[in-house]
Amino acid sequence: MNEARLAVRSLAATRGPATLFRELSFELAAGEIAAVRGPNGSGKTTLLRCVAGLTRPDHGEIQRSGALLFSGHLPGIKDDFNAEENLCVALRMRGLQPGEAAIHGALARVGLESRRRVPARRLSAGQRRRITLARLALDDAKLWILDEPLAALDADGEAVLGQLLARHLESGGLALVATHHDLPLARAAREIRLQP
Amino acid sequence: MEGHGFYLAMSYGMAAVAIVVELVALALGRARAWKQVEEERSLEAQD
Amino acid sequence: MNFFYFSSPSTFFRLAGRLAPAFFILAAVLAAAGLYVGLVQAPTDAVQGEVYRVIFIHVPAAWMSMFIYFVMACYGAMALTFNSRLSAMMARALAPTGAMFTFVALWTGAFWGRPTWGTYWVWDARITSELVLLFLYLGFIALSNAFEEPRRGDRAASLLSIIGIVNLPIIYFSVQWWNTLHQGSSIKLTGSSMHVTMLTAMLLMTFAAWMYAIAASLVRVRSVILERERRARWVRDLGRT
Amino acid sequence: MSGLAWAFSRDLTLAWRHPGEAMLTLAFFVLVASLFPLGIGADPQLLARVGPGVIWVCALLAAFLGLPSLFASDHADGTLEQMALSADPIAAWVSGKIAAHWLSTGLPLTLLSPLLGLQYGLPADALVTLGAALLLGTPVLSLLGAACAALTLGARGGGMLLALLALPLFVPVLVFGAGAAEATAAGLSASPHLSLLGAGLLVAAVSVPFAVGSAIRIALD
Repeated sequence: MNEARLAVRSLAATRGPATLFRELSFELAAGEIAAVRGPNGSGKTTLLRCVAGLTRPDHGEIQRSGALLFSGHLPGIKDDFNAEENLCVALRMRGLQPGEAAIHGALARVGLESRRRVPARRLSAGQRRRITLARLALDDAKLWILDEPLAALDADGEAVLGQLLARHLESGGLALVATHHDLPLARAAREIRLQP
Repeated sequence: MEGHGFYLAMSYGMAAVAIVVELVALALGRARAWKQVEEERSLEAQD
Repeated sequence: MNFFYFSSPSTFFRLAGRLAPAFFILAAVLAAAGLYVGLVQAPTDAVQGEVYRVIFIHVPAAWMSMFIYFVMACYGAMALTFNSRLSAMMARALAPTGAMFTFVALWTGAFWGRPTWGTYWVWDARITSELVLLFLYLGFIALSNAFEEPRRGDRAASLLSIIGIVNLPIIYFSVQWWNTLHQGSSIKLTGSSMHVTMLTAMLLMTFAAWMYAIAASLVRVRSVILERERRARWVRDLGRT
Repeated sequence: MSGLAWAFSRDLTLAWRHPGEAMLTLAFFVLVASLFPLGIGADPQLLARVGPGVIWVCALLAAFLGLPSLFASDHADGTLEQMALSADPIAAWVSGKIAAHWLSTGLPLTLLSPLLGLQYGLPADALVTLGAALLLGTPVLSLLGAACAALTLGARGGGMLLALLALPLFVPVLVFGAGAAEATAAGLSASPHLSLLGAGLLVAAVSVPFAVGSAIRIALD
């Protein structure tokens, strides 16, 4: 199984006339996690969207191997679907066919077991965030790109995220996380600092 | 075939009006652009 | 000097600055010659008398309206494939001039229709397609200004112009089909043999319109470049030109 | 093709969850179609003559009204970018979405059109042609409309801008669609119109999803 890898070379992006970042290069080998830090408006989200392939950078090159999982500001959840349906659709989109048991197991792990039939519209922000956590438990993407994953999560939500991240990294996965908080991980993450 | 001068006048007249209107619009656009550049310069001068 | 040398906004800004006046003068000269030949030298038409002289404005305007949309679609395609900001700005600069020519074509068509067919608005295939073309232009202009981020408007409008250029012949064909179905074919312009002076007047006016279109869009693209690059260093060092 | 499958079933389930929207499109279609007699008078000859054209324009406007529901809510809640990052090509799942959209807007309009045709006193064979023309035409409206809806994602001016972009592109569909029913009503054969509509549908079905895909990529940029 070839090693999962992410290579970013002299990346540059602008927002309108202002330049967000220039000549940004870094590499992530298997099992590595990088935390993107910087004040609001310094281009953290733009960097993550460039790496995910959503935004086209003005300059620079990104090499990814394998599939990726992107969790941005927007929840990526349909209000008309309940937690279970949202999870099923998200995984089917990634070409995965998880069984009933796996879905229930993941929802139980993130504490949504009792509310899996409730339309997402009636779930709280924290509970909706947990649907994404359930996706992290089931998705086999090698590269995780998470934008403020700790937002709206309570204490044990953070603990679950920490376990999922740890397991993902041990299995040779990569993670690029934009966050203001400390990551609930035993080992320190590499820092990518963006100036205002 | 008399009286066709009116239609000729209206056609050529409108064409002329259209071009004049566009030239005025171009001039206004230019002025607005330079004004924005001046604003940017004055902003730059402050900080 | 690589291919993209002129495509950097600052160099193109200066180039356009020098070229625009030249094209304006050329347009004026050609137009003067065309009008002289068309209005003075060309003989009175046997069938329509004097009013046929409207074609010296109507046909060049109609032709330019279609040609400019085609050029816009080409710039749009370049903007999307090469991600070149300047092409998108050029397309944006051409649109108002194209819309103006379309309006002039419609207006002169109406004022030519009145004496020849008896009504101002004729549901003639060409004029109806011209009206649809005007909506395509307005759609392009509206879409390119519908976003906060100008570059987003550029890309969306560029794609729209490509979709538009592909649909334009289909629209023309369908309107042509629809027109022959309902009303029989209208008077063919080129039916009566064109006197040589008419032809030269027509060509002179067409080239005049072409030069004018280039000049106008060069001036407009300079304004667009200034607005987009107002924070750039090269703009701040510019004296007012 | 799996992209087409999950997108189609997803959107169809969503449409079933709140059928009100599809009902609104139908209600609009019937309402506008019944305004015309009030406007132009109830003379049977006149109504029969303008019937096909009026019904087609109303169907076109109703189909147009259904367009925002295609991408707007997915764009707002972030599922559109998740789809763009899915394993399947963008044109595949876009086609699935457009097919589901057509099923919940275009097809009901087509099935309802004979009723309105009766209201306008169209002969039976004209009703059949009207239905056939709408069956072939409404998918093309959904396809072209989807491209314009994707272009206007996140744009100021919403509905009006979408109308300015989409309606000119609808002209050929209207010309051949209305022309088909008129031809039958006038005793001529409608096959040229229908075959052109069918050709238009095939070409659009194969090419427009790619345009919609690049419009979405631009919207998500």
